[in-house]
Amino acid sequence: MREISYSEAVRESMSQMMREDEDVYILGEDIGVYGGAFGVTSGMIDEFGPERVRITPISEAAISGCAVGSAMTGMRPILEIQFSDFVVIAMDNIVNQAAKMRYMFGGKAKVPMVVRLPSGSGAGFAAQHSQSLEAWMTHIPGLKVVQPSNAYDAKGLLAAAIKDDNPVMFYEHKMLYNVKSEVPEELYEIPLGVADIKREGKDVTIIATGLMVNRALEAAEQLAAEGIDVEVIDPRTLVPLDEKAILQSVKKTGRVLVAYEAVKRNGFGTEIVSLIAESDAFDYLDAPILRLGGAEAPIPYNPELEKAAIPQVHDIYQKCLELLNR
Amino acid sequence: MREISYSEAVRESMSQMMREDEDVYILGEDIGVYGGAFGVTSGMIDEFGPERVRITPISEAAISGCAVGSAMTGMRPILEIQFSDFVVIAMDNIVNQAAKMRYMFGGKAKVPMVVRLPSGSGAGFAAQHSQSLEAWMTHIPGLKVVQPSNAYDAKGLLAAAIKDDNPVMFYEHKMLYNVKSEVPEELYEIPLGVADIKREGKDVTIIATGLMVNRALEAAEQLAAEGIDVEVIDPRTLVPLDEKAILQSVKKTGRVLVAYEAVKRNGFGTEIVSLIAESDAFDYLDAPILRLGGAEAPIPYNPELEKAAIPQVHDIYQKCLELLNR
Amino acid sequence: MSNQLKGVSNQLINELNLEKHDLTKMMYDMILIRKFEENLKQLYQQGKIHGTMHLCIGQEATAVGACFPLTKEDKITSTHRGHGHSIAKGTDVNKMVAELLGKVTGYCKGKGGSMHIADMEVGNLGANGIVAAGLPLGTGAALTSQMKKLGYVVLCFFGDGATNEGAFHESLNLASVWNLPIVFFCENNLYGMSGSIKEMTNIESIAVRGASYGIPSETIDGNDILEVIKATTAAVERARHNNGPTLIEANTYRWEGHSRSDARKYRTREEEKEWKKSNDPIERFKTVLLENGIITEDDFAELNEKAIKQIQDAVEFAESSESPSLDTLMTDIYV
Amino acid sequence: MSNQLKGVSNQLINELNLEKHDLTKMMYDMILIRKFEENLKQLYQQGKIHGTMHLCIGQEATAVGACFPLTKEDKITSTHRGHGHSIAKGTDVNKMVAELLGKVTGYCKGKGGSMHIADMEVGNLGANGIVAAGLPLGTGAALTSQMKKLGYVVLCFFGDGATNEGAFHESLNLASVWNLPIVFFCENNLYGMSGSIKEMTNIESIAVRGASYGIPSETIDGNDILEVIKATTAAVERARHNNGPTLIEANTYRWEGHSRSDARKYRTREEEKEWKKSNDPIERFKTVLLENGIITEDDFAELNEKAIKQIQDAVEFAESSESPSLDTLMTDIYV
Ligand SMILES: Cc1ncc(C[n+]2csc(CCOP(=O)(O)OP(=O)(O)O)c2C)c(N)n1
Ligand SMILES: Cc1ncc(C[n+]2csc(CCOP(=O)(O)OP(=O)(O)O)c2C)c(N)n1
Ligand SMILES: [Mg+2]
Ligand SMILES: [Mg+2]
Repeated sequence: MREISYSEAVRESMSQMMREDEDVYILGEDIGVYGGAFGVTSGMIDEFGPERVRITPISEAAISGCAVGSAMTGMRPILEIQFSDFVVIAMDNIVNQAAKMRYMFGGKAKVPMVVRLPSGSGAGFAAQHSQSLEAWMTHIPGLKVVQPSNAYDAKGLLAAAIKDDNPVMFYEHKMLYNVKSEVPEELYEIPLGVADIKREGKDVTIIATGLMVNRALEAAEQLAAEGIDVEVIDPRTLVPLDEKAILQSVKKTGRVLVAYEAVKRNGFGTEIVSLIAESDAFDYLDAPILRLGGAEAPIPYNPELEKAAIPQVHDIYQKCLELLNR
Repeated sequence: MREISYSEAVRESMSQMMREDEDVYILGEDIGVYGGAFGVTSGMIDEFGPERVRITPISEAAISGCAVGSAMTGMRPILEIQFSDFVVIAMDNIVNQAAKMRYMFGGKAKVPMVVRLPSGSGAGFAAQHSQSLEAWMTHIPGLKVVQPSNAYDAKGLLAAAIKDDNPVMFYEHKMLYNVKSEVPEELYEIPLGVADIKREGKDVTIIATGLMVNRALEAAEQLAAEGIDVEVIDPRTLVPLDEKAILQSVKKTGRVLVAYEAVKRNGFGTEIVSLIAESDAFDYLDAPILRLGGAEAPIPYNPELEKAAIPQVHDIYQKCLELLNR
Repeated sequence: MSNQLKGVSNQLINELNLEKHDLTKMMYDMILIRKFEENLKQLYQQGKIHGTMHLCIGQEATAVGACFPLTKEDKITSTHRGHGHSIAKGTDVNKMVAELLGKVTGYCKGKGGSMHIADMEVGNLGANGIVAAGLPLGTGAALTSQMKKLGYVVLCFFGDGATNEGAFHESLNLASVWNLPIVFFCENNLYGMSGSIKEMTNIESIAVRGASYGIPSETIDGNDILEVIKATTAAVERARHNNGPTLIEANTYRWEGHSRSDARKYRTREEEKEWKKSNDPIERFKTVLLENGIITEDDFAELNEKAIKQIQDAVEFAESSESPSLDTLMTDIYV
Repeated sequence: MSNQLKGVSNQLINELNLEKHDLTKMMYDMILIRKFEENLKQLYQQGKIHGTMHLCIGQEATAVGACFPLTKEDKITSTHRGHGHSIAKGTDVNKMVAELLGKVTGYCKGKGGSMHIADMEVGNLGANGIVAAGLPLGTGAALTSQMKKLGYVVLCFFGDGATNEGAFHESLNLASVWNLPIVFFCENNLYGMSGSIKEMTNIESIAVRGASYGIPSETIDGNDILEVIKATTAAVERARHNNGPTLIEANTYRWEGHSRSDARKYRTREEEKEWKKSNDPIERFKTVLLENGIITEDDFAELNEKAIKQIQDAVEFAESSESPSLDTLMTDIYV
């Protein structure tokens, strides 16, 4: 099958959906001829025109609210927040409006919108352009939260997100944009709420999200060389979360590492740990539930420091050994 | 000792600190003759004047940034966000500026400010005025997060927060404002990062935050009647967190319930659970680590529904029995 | 009422060429809003309404006047002080009272309360608990109208205090740049919660802010419903004909405190008395209608009776309705 | 350069009554900024600088001119495009280059990079990666000056794009209401990242927005350093004498792309050429200085050499500096 990059997969998904459904449009800063900060929307304005690929002023509060207002009246906006860090300025519309509107109105509204959020560190953009704040969103009932770790998932999950009638926070990782993998040409959907077992194994379960899925897979290869059989689970969507897949794997291996890039303290991994710790899988545990998360520090600029701030393949490898008392 | 309410304790702490240190001032909406939405600043403008009790326009982005800017240049602002839900509009200044400035500038700035955040449900204010979003703040390195559960703690912790040279998010609970307890008249500090064992016990540990501390204590009384000896730990500050106190208690009892009002999914309790699950206390556990948190729903208006949305004394009582297989 | 104030209205009633039927309906709606609010106040005092609520007594002319030029397809976004807007846009008072009493027959099944009443069917996109939040939402609703060529216009209500929020600024700019069919309608009642707009800005009128966005704007007497109708009709026409947004600042006054716990220390009782005595929008409209022979004192009394009855019925409907069952806690979160 | 442009400058140089020493220093600073940026471009191409950076070539007159009336005690807040502001405010180029190379000798010990250079000692409160974030921070810094009677003034730099953020609106209003000693200095270089300000607003000039806050404002030629000095001096004086904030819109142009990855499809090469050819702020200032006999061509060449040398030294200093040790990852988070 042909290979395309994560960023091409996102673009293709949007474009195919826009061809299918004329209510879908995209809005954001510099998404026209500039193609967006990461080139994800490159060329889309040529096909769809400035009406459906709407370049906005630098006004995150208005454009996010505009997305919500248009969604509740019949459109299906895709909002690109240039760097996910800037979502701080759009939080009222996401948290107090989009997420709660249906509930507050007793079920009489729906807000079908997707917010695309390029996130994560690794590009030298420093503290205000490198955060991974998806955990915030998972804490807000009414939002769905998606975090694809490869091009194939990105395309299928985005299609499902656009078709979903709820506000969906779609976390894209900057360092994955150029990573290629096999992606079918036709449009397909990956349902929200279904985890993917990226690698089967019986000794240790790693539940990893976003960029960490790829690192976990690398670590698993290295561990395989040592005769350790690692299972890697990628939840793909944090809300809804495929609890069953996670708990099943834990029961099978009895040893769990949860790996995420976001700041360790109160990152989404803590929810996964808590789920396991309160479940009947608890009795199957042969070791503490270990976590790897980002340092409790802002993301630094210097490349070596930046690398040290988030889990690397070797850290995952080490933690797995620790789980096996080796 | 005299008894005063939580809200009086907060006011007294601010006033005493303002008498001591002329760099301390307070800013916020309607905090003048109106006394703030919850009356916490009542009368303060009479003593300190409009220069130090600064009524602001309804401009959460500007006033939060103004607080940060004045803090980095030598003042010690206390910012009252009228309802903690409105902090969404101030997030850039808190998360991208206040929290990160010292780090981004390589240690060359400090931001001594306190953000006071009336939070929580129970007053019939519905979805946009009842949230408990302290978990967001704990996820941001550079912020400290405090959550007092009674008047005595509120006064001492606030004094420490005002003296602290870092940005401190100070979560006050609306339903505690009128609750009275013994509070010394003189100014005192409770250091940030020291948990309080609100009740000693040997059978079960409840780690509870904010309003839930009081409910846990009530449940503990009921359980005592059944011969179950509950220890109730109030972390008081979520960041820094007194991990030692928590783990010690867990090792002692082997059974843990974590209770918080915020939405269960990814609330701060998940961090506490994860800490325990990855620590050496894991081996002392005789049961899964149970959690009680708010429903994964926006806070509803109807009083019965609202009550059902967050843990009640009886829920805590039940969960403790469950921990003991009873 | 001063002769000057009367003069304007008498002139306008001819100029606007309104039907007796419309004028009477508007008179009725204003009375209905007043009675609705007075009743809520009672229910609150009786402990039947909990939480908070924001009454709009004294501001009936802006609500009814601004909604008059709107068709059912046109939409409004409202505020925390939204009961009047809702009623004026055709939202059913039975379901409103039921919502305020937290009943399952309420607009939000008891989940929303005063600050979240919405009625999509009549184009009421909802009250809002967040100051200025209706402006970006309204902008988006106007975008839908433009993109789908639906022809409807959106009117956003907001207060003077809201104009100091960033959302106000960003929304007006965006709506202007995209030439959206929207009317920004500011009810300047002189105060936010307690902050006097004179102290919270350094400008003579909020209308001057339109120029920052290339949006035409004007300041009007918001207690003269005819002036409100005139300005809003023109603005709605502009929007309807793709001539973009308008900003209207309507001066008015809220008679009650900000919410139920307000001791009103930030303003004088004299000021309140003055507004009530000489600038009651209902009295002013009534006088004009009487002087122009549109209604009689008897008609007016009848409208009053009818409104009282309608509210009584609404209260009865609400009180006899069921509370939501506890399992609705977890419904309506996701589609 | 057109005769018209020259005319203004020649008139101003007499009116402003500046010392030769100051004029030469400003000429030097402008050259230094240009050389600094040109060198960064090279270092970036050589892969020695990673991440992103935003060059201000073509905007040297606004940075240097606006900082001229400021004392060391006065403060600035800057932006993502902040190198020029920093240099003009007296920030050391050695430590700046070191920071850009991520070295421990950099202003931020290598933790901040281009977007976070700050130097409290010379009143540089920092660049900022968030558009418009400097405005509320500057407002707070001005409040400190007022409350503690420190007498300093704050000058906030920001771009045209930033004026569509809510933070712009809220800050100008707050600063006006509190009569703070602050100058809001907008570098209108016609574009945000790619968005043309003509398309992102519906107004002739950003200066019209001052009226929304009761703040005096003017639009100036930002590539004529003398005009910048004149306007800023007046604004700083107003602020210094408790007459409140001013909004200055200075028209200018960035020669380079927004950041290093910009193909500049949103504007024409002709437009760029035109600005470079006939509106280079350095050339314009040089011409005025030559015509008025302040410096000679030789002097200018010497300033150029000196600037090149200073930057070379800075690069050497930076390249020979250490990287931060890994344990600094966890320092400087809390006091
Ligand atoms: C973002 C936000 N800030 C503050 C509040 C609290 N609050 C509710 S209404 C109000 C005053 C609003 O004033 P105005 O816009 O003039 O409307 P009015 O109440 O006068 O109708 C305030 C401060 C809020 N609900 N939302
Ligand atoms: C809140 C926020 N939104 C968007 C961005 C991305 N961004 C960085 S610079 C920029 C353009 C800023 O334009 P302007 O204010 O005119 O400054 P200029 O780059 O022209 O100097 C944008 C959109 C950001 N950094 N912060
Ligand atoms: Mg008002
Ligand atoms: Mg610009």
